[in-house]
Amino acid sequence: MANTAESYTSDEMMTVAAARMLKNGTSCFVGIGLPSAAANLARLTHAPDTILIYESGTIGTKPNVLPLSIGDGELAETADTVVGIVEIFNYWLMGGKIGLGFLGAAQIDKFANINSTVIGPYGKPKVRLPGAGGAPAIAASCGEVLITLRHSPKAFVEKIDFRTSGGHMEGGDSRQKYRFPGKGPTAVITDLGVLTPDPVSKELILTSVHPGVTTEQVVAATGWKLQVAADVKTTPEPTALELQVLRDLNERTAKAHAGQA
Amino acid sequence: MANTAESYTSDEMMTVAAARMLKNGTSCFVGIGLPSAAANLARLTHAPDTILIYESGTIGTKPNVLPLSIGDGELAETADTVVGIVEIFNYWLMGGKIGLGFLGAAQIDKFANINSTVIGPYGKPKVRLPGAGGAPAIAASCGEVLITLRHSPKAFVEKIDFRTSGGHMEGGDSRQKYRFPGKGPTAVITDLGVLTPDPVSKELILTSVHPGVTTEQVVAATGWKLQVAADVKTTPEPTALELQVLRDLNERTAKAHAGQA
Amino acid sequence: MAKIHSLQEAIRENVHDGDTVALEGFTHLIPYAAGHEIIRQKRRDLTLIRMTPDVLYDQMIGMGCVKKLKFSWGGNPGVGSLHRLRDAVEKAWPQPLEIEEHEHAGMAVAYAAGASHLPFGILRGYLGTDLLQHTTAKFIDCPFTGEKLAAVPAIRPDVTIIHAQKADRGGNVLLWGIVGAQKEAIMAATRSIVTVEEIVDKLDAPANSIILPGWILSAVVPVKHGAFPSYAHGYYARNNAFYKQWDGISKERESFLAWMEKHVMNTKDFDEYLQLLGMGGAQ
Amino acid sequence: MAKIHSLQEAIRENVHDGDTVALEGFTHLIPYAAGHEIIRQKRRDLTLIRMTPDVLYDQMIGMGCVKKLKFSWGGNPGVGSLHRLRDAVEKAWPQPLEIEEHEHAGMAVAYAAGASHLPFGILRGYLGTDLLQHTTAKFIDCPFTGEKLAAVPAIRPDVTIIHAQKADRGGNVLLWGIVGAQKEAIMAATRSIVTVEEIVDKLDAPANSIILPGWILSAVVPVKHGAFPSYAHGYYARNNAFYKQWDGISKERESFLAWMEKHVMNTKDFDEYLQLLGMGGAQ
Repeated sequence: MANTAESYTSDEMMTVAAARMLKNGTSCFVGIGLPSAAANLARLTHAPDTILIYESGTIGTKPNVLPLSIGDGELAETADTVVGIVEIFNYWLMGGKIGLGFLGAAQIDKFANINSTVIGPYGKPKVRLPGAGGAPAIAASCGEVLITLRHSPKAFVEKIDFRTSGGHMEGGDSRQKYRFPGKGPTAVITDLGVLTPDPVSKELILTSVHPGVTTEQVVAATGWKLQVAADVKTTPEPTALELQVLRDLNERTAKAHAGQA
Repeated sequence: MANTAESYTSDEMMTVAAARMLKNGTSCFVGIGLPSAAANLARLTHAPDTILIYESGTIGTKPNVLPLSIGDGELAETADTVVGIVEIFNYWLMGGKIGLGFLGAAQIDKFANINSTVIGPYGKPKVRLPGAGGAPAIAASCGEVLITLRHSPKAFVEKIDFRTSGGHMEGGDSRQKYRFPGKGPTAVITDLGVLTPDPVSKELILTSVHPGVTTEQVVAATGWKLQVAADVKTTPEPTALELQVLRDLNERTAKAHAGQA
Repeated sequence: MAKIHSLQEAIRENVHDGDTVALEGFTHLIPYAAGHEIIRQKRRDLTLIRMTPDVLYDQMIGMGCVKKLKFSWGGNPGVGSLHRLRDAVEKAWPQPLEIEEHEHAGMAVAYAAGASHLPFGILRGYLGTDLLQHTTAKFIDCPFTGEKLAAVPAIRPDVTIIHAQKADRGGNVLLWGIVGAQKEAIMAATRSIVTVEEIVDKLDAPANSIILPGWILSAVVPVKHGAFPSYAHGYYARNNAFYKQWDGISKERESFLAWMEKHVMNTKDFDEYLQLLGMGGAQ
Repeated sequence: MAKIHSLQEAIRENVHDGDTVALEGFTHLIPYAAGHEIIRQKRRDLTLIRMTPDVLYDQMIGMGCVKKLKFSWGGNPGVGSLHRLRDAVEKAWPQPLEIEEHEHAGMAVAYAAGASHLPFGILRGYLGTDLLQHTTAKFIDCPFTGEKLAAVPAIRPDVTIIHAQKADRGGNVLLWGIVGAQKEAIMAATRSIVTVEEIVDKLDAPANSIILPGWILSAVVPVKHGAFPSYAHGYYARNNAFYKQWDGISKERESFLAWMEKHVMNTKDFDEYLQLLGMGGAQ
């Protein structure tokens, strides 16, 4: 990581940090938005053989611009193969073929359980969110799961309003009793830092802060009493190459999505 | 049926009589052998819009020669669409899309239950037959079922050695308790005549004999005490056209199957 | 064999007040033209089913066609909320909206069970989520391993409507690209309507293409550009800009109603609607 | 990514004595070359699975590779019995053969369950048949309607082997025509081998083709004419005459053994076997 760039946004740092988590050659089930940006950045930088799979049934897709929706034509055109929804969920996702699931969330708790359904009571919601989609199956079935979302006390809460997808459940070995095939979330990447579950308690611990961010800032942006690792690291800054690839990707994307109507 | 031919075999009469049972435009799930010959004869004569479906997943197939196997390339090449085995059984056959099933058999009993599994005891068979294949699902799920096989006391038996597929089960309304979606066998077409189930007892009754065949002959060729309809009819002879189309089909078929190796 | 119909006639004959209707499509091939015609014909008390209700269902809900929604992800993809859906759920406008909520995997399995004429489908799902309190899934025990599995009741719509690329004159339909649960939804339904970009003499489909034979369909309707602002792979791209604009149009009840009045209620068909939007290419 | 292997190596590494092996194919694309190599390498105590065991399984059974057979239709299609299968079942030659018998619908559902990592699949089947006494299916109650449905345990082969038309250099496989349960069998297996007619630079597959990505496969092996006397759609036709000849070859133990010795055991590979049969076109 020799060349660091002059300046970058916290969103860029988040996307770069998330992208770095992908090992080359992994089969990766990707949610739309931040996960999709990070997964494609990885594919365009250090992980060219990553197999990206979207729940629209597009397998081994290599989009040139980021999809706005989970089913943009770009995903189908650049895929190795496109299968139906029944097949992608039964044979591929729940069938145990996917190494890594990459999710976003509206709320997350200290055991990395996530809410993407509703803020407030279900019957009388303050904000009605889109709902589960493929997230519960991704969280249960992929070999491991990464989660990426922006840090704030409203997002990182003591108690999520609705458990859409299971992370480490009630902590400790409680996930085991659900007999989920996958081992659950292994990291949460935010615009402030990286949280990873304690090997025993499974509570999320701040293990890395992004450059210029203090641990106090992250604690303040977290709605529960966030534990901080003894040896908390500083995330390496985005390289010039990472930033350039990401910015090019975002620029191509903005142009493509504005170009119609 | 103006033009009758000079002479024809009992197998030809059987195939022609079976073919006539197909209504034009019916979706028909076809077994290999006699059913396949009859169904294609129907398609090439009075029922050009019949939709032939083989369990190999070939839907709307229009073979120019009879397939030797259920999965000959000819079936795929002339089909409207070819789907996988899981789909053909789940969505099409058991999914209730098929009007008529057309089966062969090694043994049949008076309630049109059929055996295509084993002659003699299962554990110590005298003859080991190929087994069930798609027959149980065809017999259970198609709107109605036709069965065609050659008449003999060994084939038409008081008690079949193995019930491979359910017809009218123990007779009467006993089929209903199995909750099979289809109404079961509506005719059995042999080389001697046609048997149809009594509307109430569901026992097979001889309702038509082929030309030159006596009711006594059919009774003698049946292993149970065969009931004969009061107004037993004589099957109209094959027309010259029916015979010509059938013979052309058989000739093309023989030539095609001999042409290799 | 499926009759080639006009859209007005196909909707009139096959979609009735109170019906359970699936207008399926997974981002791609959303049957907008058919949905607009349902709005124009003022169908009421519909139960709508779709894995991913998006702008079309937002329009149908806002126009008062819908009593209940069964779904697994409802949003304007990549843009945000569906304001009319939220208004119905949060404020019962224009009427209360009952919702039955699932996860995608459960909906997919339920469609497959419907197509297979089975009463339910099974999956490892729902477990450990709060969806369990708001859905129709139950649990069963595996007779071999004792494991607990979710069972979801089959989806059997009164009518399924999809959009596809083309059909031949016998009403055989060919679709390709991202195909979602459309085949299952069609095969699970009592009646079915397929709108297509064009009617051709011969489908010229490659081996193992996704074809819906005419004899399993109730009606086939040619509607050029009938998936706009969604897309038809090989014909036109997704109009992502329209999806973004919808956020503004639909935010307030008044602007929504004015837009629908002008663009849907006061146009005689989808073609006139497209012309109004300046989509001359649809002619 | 699937490594491009030699057939000898692929069988040696992936098929072990005592394994449960599915060599799938529904008349079309039967993996004869792979089956012959298993015979040559003298694998023993295999549990073979296939919906439609035909001449290849007859050969493997007669050569003593097989302990158990799980199937739903066993015959020489359009010709008659499999004499070696019958001899094993009826006279325990060359050794007893345990059989587990199903109906096609049950096998299909069991493969789909295996591919989906579910412990079982459900169907309306087996009911009212004597298969029930000889199979592994059980019955469960629908939690919604109370209806009784058959449950069949999932098929999870140690290794699945299929033949396909082509693969690219990354080991991505394309197949078409009658495709049976091959995709499910591959996805249900722990390991998998695909023999292909040819390796190409680019698959050039139409949309929604049946593609098995290289990363889910253990080995991809080019074997020209590798399905003979079955066929490869687009490459060569089914050799129905050979299937008819097999009836005579296999009727007696002596003629069977002599044929296998000469054609399989004394040839070094499938290519030499084809040459011996005068199939020069396979070069």
